[in-house]
Parts: sequence; C-alpha cells; structure tokens
Amino acid sequence: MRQLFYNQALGEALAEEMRRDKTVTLWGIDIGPYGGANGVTKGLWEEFGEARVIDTPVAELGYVGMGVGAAATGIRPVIELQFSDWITLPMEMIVNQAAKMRYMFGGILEMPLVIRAPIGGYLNAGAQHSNSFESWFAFVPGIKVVVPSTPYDAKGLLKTAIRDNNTVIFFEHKKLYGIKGEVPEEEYTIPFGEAAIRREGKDVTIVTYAYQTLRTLSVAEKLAKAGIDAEVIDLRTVKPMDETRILESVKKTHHLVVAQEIWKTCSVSSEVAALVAEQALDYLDGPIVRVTAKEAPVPFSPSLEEEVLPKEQDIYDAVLKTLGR
Amino acid sequence: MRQLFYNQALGEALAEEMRRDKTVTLWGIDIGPYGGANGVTKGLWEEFGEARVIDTPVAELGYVGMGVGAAATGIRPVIELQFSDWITLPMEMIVNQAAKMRYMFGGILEMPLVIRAPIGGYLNAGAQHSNSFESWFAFVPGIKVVVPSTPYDAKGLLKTAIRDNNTVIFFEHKKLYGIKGEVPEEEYTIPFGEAAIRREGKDVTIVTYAYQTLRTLSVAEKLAKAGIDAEVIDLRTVKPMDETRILESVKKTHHLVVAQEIWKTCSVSSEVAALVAEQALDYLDGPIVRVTAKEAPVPFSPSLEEEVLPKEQDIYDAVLKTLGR
Amino acid sequence: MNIPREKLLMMYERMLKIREFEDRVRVLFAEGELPGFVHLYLGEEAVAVGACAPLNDDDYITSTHRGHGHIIAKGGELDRMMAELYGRATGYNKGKGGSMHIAYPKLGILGANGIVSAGIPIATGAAMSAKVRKSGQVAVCFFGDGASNEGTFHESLNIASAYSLPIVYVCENNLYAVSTRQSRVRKIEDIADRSIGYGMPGVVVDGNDVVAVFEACKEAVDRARSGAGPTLVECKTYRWRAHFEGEVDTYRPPEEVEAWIKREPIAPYEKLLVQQGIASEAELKAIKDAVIKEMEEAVEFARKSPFPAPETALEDVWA
Amino acid sequence: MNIPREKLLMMYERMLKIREFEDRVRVLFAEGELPGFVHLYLGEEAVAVGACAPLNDDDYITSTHRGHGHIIAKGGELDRMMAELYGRATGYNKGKGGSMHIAYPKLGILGANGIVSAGIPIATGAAMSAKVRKSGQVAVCFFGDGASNEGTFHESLNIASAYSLPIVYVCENNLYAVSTRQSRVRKIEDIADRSIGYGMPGVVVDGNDVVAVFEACKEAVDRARSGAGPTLVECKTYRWRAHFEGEVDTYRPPEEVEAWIKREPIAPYEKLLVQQGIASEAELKAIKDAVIKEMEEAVEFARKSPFPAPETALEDVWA
Ligand SMILES: Cc1ncc(C[n+]2csc(CCOP(=O)(O)OP(=O)(O)O)c2C)c(N)n1
Ligand SMILES: Cc1ncc(C[n+]2csc(CCOP(=O)(O)OP(=O)(O)O)c2C)c(N)n1
Ligand SMILES: [Mg+2]
Ligand SMILES: [Mg+2]
Repeated sequence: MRQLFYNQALGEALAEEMRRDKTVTLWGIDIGPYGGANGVTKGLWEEFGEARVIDTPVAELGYVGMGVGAAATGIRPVIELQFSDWITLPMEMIVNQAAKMRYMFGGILEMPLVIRAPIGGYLNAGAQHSNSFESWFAFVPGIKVVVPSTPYDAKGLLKTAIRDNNTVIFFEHKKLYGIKGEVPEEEYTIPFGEAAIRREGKDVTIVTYAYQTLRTLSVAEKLAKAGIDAEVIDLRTVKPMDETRILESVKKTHHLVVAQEIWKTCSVSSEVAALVAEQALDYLDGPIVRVTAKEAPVPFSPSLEEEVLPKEQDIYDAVLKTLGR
Repeated sequence: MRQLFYNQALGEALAEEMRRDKTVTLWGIDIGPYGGANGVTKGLWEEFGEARVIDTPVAELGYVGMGVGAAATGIRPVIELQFSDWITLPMEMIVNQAAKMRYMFGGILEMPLVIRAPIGGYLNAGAQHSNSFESWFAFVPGIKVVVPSTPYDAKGLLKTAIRDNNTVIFFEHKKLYGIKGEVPEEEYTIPFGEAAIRREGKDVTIVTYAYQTLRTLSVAEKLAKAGIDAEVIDLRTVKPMDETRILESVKKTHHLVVAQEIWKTCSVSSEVAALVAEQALDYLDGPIVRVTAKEAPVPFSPSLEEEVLPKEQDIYDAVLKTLGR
Repeated sequence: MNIPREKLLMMYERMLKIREFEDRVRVLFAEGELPGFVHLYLGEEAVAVGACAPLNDDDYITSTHRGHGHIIAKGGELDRMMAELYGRATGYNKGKGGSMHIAYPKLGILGANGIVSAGIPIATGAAMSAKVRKSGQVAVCFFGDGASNEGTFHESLNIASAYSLPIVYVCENNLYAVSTRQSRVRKIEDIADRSIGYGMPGVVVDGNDVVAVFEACKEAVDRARSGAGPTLVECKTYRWRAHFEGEVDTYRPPEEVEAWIKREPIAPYEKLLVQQGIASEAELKAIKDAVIKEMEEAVEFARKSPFPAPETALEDVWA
Repeated sequence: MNIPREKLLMMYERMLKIREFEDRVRVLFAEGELPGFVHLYLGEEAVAVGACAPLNDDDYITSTHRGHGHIIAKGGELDRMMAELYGRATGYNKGKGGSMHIAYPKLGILGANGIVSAGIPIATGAAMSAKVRKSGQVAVCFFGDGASNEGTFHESLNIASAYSLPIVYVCENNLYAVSTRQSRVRKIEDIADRSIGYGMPGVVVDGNDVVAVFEACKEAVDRARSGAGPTLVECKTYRWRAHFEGEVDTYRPPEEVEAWIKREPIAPYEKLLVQQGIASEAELKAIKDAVIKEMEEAVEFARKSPFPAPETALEDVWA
C-alpha cells in the first residue's frame, strides 16, 4: 500500500475535507504560503486560497475565540497551534466557551471546532516546547481529545474530527510527523472511542497512546524475547476512552501497565488506572503500574531530558513489576 | 474558642502575614475599598494602603503575569481571582511561567506566588461560575494546590501558602465563605501535604476535600446509624497529596470511596484511585468507587444542577457499593 | 433624523421593554423568585436599542453578563427570556443557561456571557464566518469599559481590522467595572482612542441618546457590510443599579447616580417623537400599555412553566 | 551626542559580542554541535545594546525566544551562555534552560522566553515589584512586532500606565513574525501608535542606529525612574537569518534581506566613533580582538564542561 508521512496524511485529510465541504476553513500562524510549522498545510493555500487558509497574527486567544464564533455560525474551523504548549493562552475559549455553549444554550447550536496542536518531547526543545496537556481536556465535558500514533490513524481521525459537531482537540506528537506508514488511497474515517489493539498478548495489558505506542511496541518485542506476551492498546482517542477494550483486555491478562509520556498526577494514566480499579479490580493479579514522566518540567539538556521523560526500560520494568518478577 | 467565618479567617491570615512581612502585597479586582467580591480583603486597604492592596483592571493574564514578575523579584504577591472559573485566562502565566521558572533557570530564583480563587457550585450560578479546576494544577510540577474546608484550615494553610516559595493555587469553596468555625487567637500555620482525618472509622475510607468534606461528614453520620463506620479523610492539599494517610487508612478499612464535587475524568479522584491501585491493591476488599459530578457543564436551573453535582445520597450509595451491600 | 417611522417606534418599544423587564426582574429577584444572580441594564437601554436597530434579524450580536437589554433589543421575546431566568424548561435555553447565558441563534443572538470580554472574539468569529460564507451578515459586539482592558479586546480588534471583517464593536462605557472606577485603572478618557492602534475608526457617542447611538452604529454597520471593515463605537452611559442585584453599592457617589438617572434615555426620546410628529402621546401610551401587558404575561408564562426534568440534565453536552 | 566615552565603547563591545556570539552559534548549530533549536539576533544588535546601555546592573530586563542579544547586552558572560546552549552543567541555568530560557537575576535578566509575549507581563511585574519595594529599579521589556498582537501586550501596557510603573517597552519591529509579514496581519504601520490607547508616550526609532536607540531609551528610562511612568519605544530593524536556524526562508524577498544587511548597525557606528575622535581604529581593533578571544574561550569552556548529572534532573522543581 501507499506510504505517507504522518504530516502528509494530516494534510491529505484537510484537503479532502475542504474539497468535500466548503465550510471547512483553516486558520493559524504561518499555515498559508509557508505551509505550517510542521508542513501539514503545505499546498492548501495554493489550492483553496487565502479566504479558506488564513494566516493569523500571533494572538491565540483571539483566533481560537474567532473559531468558536465561526463554528457556532456555520463554519467548520480547523485551527492550528504551532505548539500545544501555548494552548494555555486560549484555554478560556476552549473550556468555558466552545465546550459549554451547546449545553448552556440548551442544544440550539453546534460547535464543529477542531484545534490541532503538536505535543511532546524527546527533542531537546526545553520546558516550554515539550508539553502534553491532553489530560486537561479529557477532564472537561464537551471536548473530545484525539492522540493518533500512525499516519493511517492521523488521517482517518482528523477526517472524523472535522465532521464531528463537537469541540475536538487533536494532538499530534512532534516525533511522529516524520514517520511513514500505510495510508490507502480510498476514503476512510476512523470512529472516535475505539482503541486499537496494536499487539495481542495474554500476560499483561499495556495501555498507551501517541508516541509512546511506538516505544511500547518495541518494548513488547523485547518482552516477547523474555517470554512475556504483552497486549498493547493504543487509545487513539483519550476522550471518549474505549473503556470496553481496556476492561476486556485486563480481564484477559490480569495485569495492567499504563505508559504515557507526560506527568502522572491527575492524568490519563490516573484515569485508566481508576477505571480498572473501579470496574475490574477482582481480575487484577498484580498492582497497576504507571509509567510517566518524572515530576519536573521537561529540561533542555539531553542528559536531563532523558532522565525526566520515560525510557523504554521504564516500561519494561513496569511490566516485570506488575508480574511480580 | 473564638469562632470566625471562613472568609474572615482568610482575611486574618492575609493581615497577619502582611504585618509580618512587608513584601506581602495583594492585587486583584475590587479587593481595595470594596473588600473583595467575597469580603476576604475587607479592611486591608484601610490598614495597608493602596501601595500594598492594589485594585487591578479586568485583565487576568496581565495581573497574574505581573505577579510572576513580582514574585521573581522580591515581592510576595497574593492575587485574588473573583471566581476560579476564569483561571483559564492566566493559565499561561501560571503553568508555563510561574511553575517552571525556578526549574528552567536552574534554581536561581524563587516563585513565592499565591493565587486565591473561589471554586464550586450548588449556587445556581451557571456553567461559567461553578467550576473547579484543581485537577489541572495538580498535574503540573512546581505548583501546590490547596483546598481548605474549615475556617481553621483556611487561615493556617493560607499563612503557609504565603510563606512558601513555590507557586500556590489556593482554592476557596464559595459555599464555605459563610460557615463559622473555631480559630484560635494565637498564631499557627498548617503544613502542606497533611490530610486531616475528620472522622475515624474502620469499615470504609472516604477521601474528599473542600465543600464535599462537610457533606461527607453528614453522610458518615447517616452511615453510622446504619452500622457502617466510615473514616473521612479531608485532603486539605491535593498537591502535595498525603499518600501516607490515604494508604494507611485503606489498609485498615479495605474499602475506598473518593468524593469530589466536579468531573471525574483525569481528576483528583482518578489520582487517589490510581494511587491506591498501585500501592495498596492487595488490601482492597471491594471496588474503588468514585463520587463526582456527572459529565456535563454545571447547569443553571436548580432542578438540573441538583442532578449534575453529587448528592449526599451518591456518597452513601457509593459506600454501600464498595461494601457490597 | 432620516429614520423611518417604524424603526423609530420600534426603538421606543424596545427601550420600554428593556426598562419594564429589568424593573420587574429587580422586584422578582428581591422577592426571592429568581435563582442565581442578575445584572441589570437599567439606564443603558439606548445603547442596546440604538446599536441593534440597524441590524437585520440574521445579523449577529454577542452580549455580556449584563445581557437582557441586548437580547430584547435584538428581538428576544420577554416570555422565553423570563422563563430562562426562572430556570424553566420553556426558557430560550431550557433553563440550562440562566440570566448570563441566554442565546438564540435564530435571531443571531450568540449568547450573553459570564466571562467578561469573552464575547469579543466570538463576535469576531461570527463576522469571519459571515465573510467566509459571503452571507452579507454583520456582527455587533457589546462589551463594557472593564472588558476593554482584557487581552481579547486587543487581539480581536486587531484581527478584525487586518481582515476587514464585518463587525461593529460597541463599548458600553458606564464608568465602572464592579466597584472600580475606570479612571483608576486606565489613563485614557475615551476608549474609542484605542481604535487608532488597530487602524480602524473610533467614535464616541452619548449612550443615553438612542438616535445618536443609532446613527453612529448605522454608519458603522453600513461600513462593515460594505466590506470596509470594523468600527469601534464607544457609548457613554451609566448603570442605575448596583453591579448585580443584592450588591451594596458603596462605591459610587449618590449624586453621580442621581445625575445620571435624571439623564435617562426614554423620556427625552418620547418627547422627541411627539415634538417631531412621529407619534402622538396616545399612540405612545398604547405601545407602553402593550409592553406592560406583555410583561405581565411573560411573568405568568415563566411562573407556570415546569422546571426541566432531571433526566434532561445530561442532554445537549454532545452533538 | 552627550554620551560618556566609556558607555560608547561598551556599546561597541557589546554589539560586537552579540555579532560574534550569534555568528558562532550559527556555525556550531549547522555543525550539529548544539541540541534543540536557536533563533539568532544577527542584524538587531543595536536594539538590545542601545536599550540596555542606560540601565544599571540591578535594573531588570525580560527577553524573548530571540534572546542571546538581550542577555549579552545586559552583561551576560559568553562562556556561561554558550555552556547553556550546549546543555552543560556550567551554563547559566545548569543546562536546564537552553537557548530560549537563559536567565540571570543577578544582572536583572529575568529570562528569555519560549512563549511569545510572555515576558511582557513579567517585566511589568518586576516594575511593580520595584515600585512596591521603592528600590528605584527600572525594567526594560523586549518583544517583537508579532508579540505586540498578543493580549498580554494590551493588558500589561494598560496596567503599567495606570500605576505609572517604572518600565520601558521596547518593541523590536523586524517586520516579520516567522513567515508572516506584519502588514498582512496588522493595519497600522507604527506599533508605537498603540501607546495612545494607554495614555503613554510612544516613540519610533531606527533600530539599526545604536545611538538613536540609546537616546530614546535613555529618555524613557529616566522618565520611568522618575516615577512618570512607562514609554513604548518601537525600534525598526530586521533579522538577517531565517526565523530559526535550519528554517528555509522562502518568504522574504532576497533584495529586502540584502538591503537590510547593507544597513547593518556596527560598521557605521565604528565609523562614527573614529570620526568623532572617541576611539582610534587601533583601539577598536583591540576591543574586537578581545571579543574574538573571549568567544573562542567561551566555546572551549562550553565544550569542556560536563553534562548535568542525571540525578540533578529532579532538583530545582520545588523550593
Ligand atoms: C474574565 C472575568 N473577569 C472578571 C469577572 C467578574 N466580573 C463580572 S462583571 C465585571 C465587571 C465588568 O465591567 P464592564 O465590562 O465595564 O461591564 P459592566 O458590568 O460595567 O456592564 C467583572 C469584573 C468576570 N465575570 N470575568
Ligand atoms: C504564544 C506563542 N505563539 C506562537 C509561538 C511560535 N513563535 C515563536 S517565535 C514567533 C514569532 C514571533 O515574532 P516576533 O514577536 O515579531 O519576534 P521575532 O521572531 O520577529 O523576533 C512565533 C509565532 C510561540 N513561541 N509562542
Ligand atoms: Mg462598566
Ligand atoms: Mg518580528
């Protein structure tokens, strides 16, 4: 099958949806002729013109807020943030406005708003360019949170996001833009809330997402060599979360590890652990073990970043720990 | 002992610390002659003058950011937000700046910044005046999160917060401002990270905080009548979290309920559940049960708000559920 | 005064409706009939009405915490509004919104807002949407003097100007944000001067003169609709009541309040209509009587309406 | 030109230091010696140096993602800066910060910043702190043309003006924010005009003329220190390099880049110093040689320095 880079797959999703639906409109910083900081919007300005591919000033609260108003009035804005780190700036517009407007107003308007934002570390980019805030948005009713790990998923989930009438925060891991994967020529979408079982296994369930999926799969191979058969679940969307697949897997393997890149407290890893502790406690034959970043901002120096962000070895050790080995 | 209202206790903490340390400076909207939206700063402008009790324009990002710069340069700002709902606006300054500056800069400056903000619902105040975002801040390294439930704690914890050289987000539940409680005349502070066991019990541990503490205690009385002896743990600070007391209690009671006012996903309740699932799984004799708001913005109409926010009965039922009754 | 008679009478009627509605809310709130809290628009009627009068039904507005006036000015029905304030299922927003969150997109009303200044980028987005869809719609964005100190104001006005969006920013300068007199937190007298920083026209008008507001806004709306871009219109006005009902207003000199109440917008407009032969006193009285009757019915409607059923609490979160 | 000789030579030396440092960083980065990414200040040397020259050691600055120049201008040592860029334990920030997060409070340097416009309220806070402590310190806040479209700019300048804070806002208008020519996202030519909206003076200067920058900033700093409040100083300048090293700059006309490189700030200043008899060519050469030597040593220092020990990774999070 045809191979595409992750960023190309995203660009293709945008182009297809823009052709399909004239109300799909993009804005963000440098997404026009420049093609976006990560090349996702390359060629779109040329094809769709500056009325639908709009370069904005550096004003995140303003242009995300503009997205809220536009989404409420018949446009499907897909907004790019250059890095998700400064999603801190438009939080108000996302959390108190976009997420709540349909509900507060008794269901009389829709909010087909997509915000795309790169997450993640392992790039020596320092404390303000390595964040991942998916947990914050998962917390808020009215927001869906997407975290694709493959070019195939990136495309299919972005198309779903654009067609969704809810606020969707679409997080793209920077380490993934440059990876290649199979993407069919034919049109497809991927439903939200369906995790992918990336590897079937019977000894332990490892729930993960985004870039950690790749790392976890590599660990699973190593585990296999040590005779441990790990099941790897890639959440794909952390909200909605595929509770069914997680619970089924844990009921089969009786052991749970959650591997996530960023900090532990009140995070996706907490939620997965809590879910299982609530609904499948009796099936567990070992403690739940979480692999996360250590409790520090992501440092710049390679020797320190390596220490703060989770290592593959951490995942490996976590599996041994829950298995009591 | 002397009785004070919760808001008076807070005001007294501010006054005492301002007298003790000339660098303690307050700013926020309407905190001067007006005395603050909840009366906490009443009398302080008169005592300390407008150089230390500063009315700001409606510009949350700006005046919280001003707090970051001031805290880094020898001032101890204590900033009031009128409602925590719009802490969405200064998120950038709290999360990427205040929380990280000491670390990013290799420890060469301090960040003695306190942000006070009212949380909570049960007031028919609608979706944008009933939020509680403590989980977001607990997620971020470098931030401490305080959630006092009594006038005594409010005073003692606020004094600790002001003396702390870290960023502290101090959440005051609106339903508590008007409650009275014992507050000694003598000076005292309360260390962070020490939960209060509000009621000892042997059958079930209920971990809670802020306004839900009062409701949980009332439930515990009802449970006692049904022959169930509940231990009620009030976290007081959700970051740092008193893991020791939680684990010890669960090891004693073998059952855990977590009761919190707001939404479930990636929240404090998730973290408490995950903690126990990681470190005391073997001690549990029933599923962990979480009591939280339902998955919706907080609605205005009384008949709906009652439905979305947790009821005392929900806590009662949760206890029965974990006990298998 | 080159304004059609119908429009002039409509403006009269809507100012009256606001006045009656707000005065009734004041009483009902004091009597404990309304949950939550309310911010009244009494005294500022001419701003909302003058600014909405040039608009079509499908033009947009965004409103504020002090939103009742804007919604009535844009054509909102008193009964469904009152039902919303009562938290009833028949309210514009099924009781989920309340006073600070009334919206009715069918009339272009994109919502009152509990967050100061949050309507500014939202209105800007509606204007962008109108531009992208080439619909010819215009947005009017209401906000206060306090809100003009928020970053949203700056970002939005710059964006609207850069893209020549069809929008009019109407600043209601009532001198105070809660207790804070604006001169204490801003060095400039006229917020309209900020328009210079965005390269858009800025206008100051007497916000208690509905004709003046109308004329300034009409020009700005026409300009917006023609594709020439946004305008900032500052209306000098005053709120009669405390910031919210139940607040004790210790921060404004009583003389100041009284002076502004004397300058109220409706009576002089009434006089003008009669003097100019637009309507007789009897005709105006008929309008007033009808408004009062509508108001009575609105309260009755709200009182008789059911509370939303608890099982609807989780509806409308997701599409 | 009423500026002490020492100051004039110091300005010369610091501009050279910036030029040498940035040029070396350019090479080292291309050679793969530096982790992360870097934004160079080449071409804008006169802004940082002219604006910092009126300051005392304990006065404050906040900087940006393009921060090396500001830090050198405020007195930062090349070796500890270079070590930080190398991610070494001997860097100003123990390698935890990197290029975008160099801070050194002993010299009043409150940090470069990875978030555009985030330094603006922080500098404002430092000025508030100086005012509360009555320390007599002044803050200088550097930010770009792009940053001036952020809400922080608006909120901060209004606050600073309202309280007459001792601060100078220095906008480096290099015409672009990444690929976006500012005229595409802002209708006004001079960002200094925005000062009108805050009731503070606004000044436009040639950012490639270090004396002009110095004089404008000196006046603004004196004004700030005297308690008369803030000033907005806009410096027209240009960056020579792409937005960050490694970026392919397809968005700026090469003629434009060349024209600005021709207008570079150091050579004319050199000429001025000689012509006015401030220093001989030999004296200037001696300064230059010393800078080059210092630069060499800085690179050596950085290369030889150890990486931070992994066990220090969790230090400095909490007080
Ligand atoms: C972001 C935000 N900050 C603060 C508040 C609290 N608040 C509600 S109304 C108000 C004053 C707003 O003043 P102005 O914009 O002048 O409107 P007015 O009340 O005078 O009509 C404030 C500070 C809020 N709701 N939202
Ligand atoms: C809040 C925020 N938005 C966007 C970015 C990405 N970004 C980094 S530098 C930059 C351009 C800034 O332009 P300007 O302020 O003019 O500074 P210059 O790079 O021209 O010196 C952008 C958009 C960022 N770092 N922070
Ligand atoms: Mg006002
Ligand atoms: Mg620039």
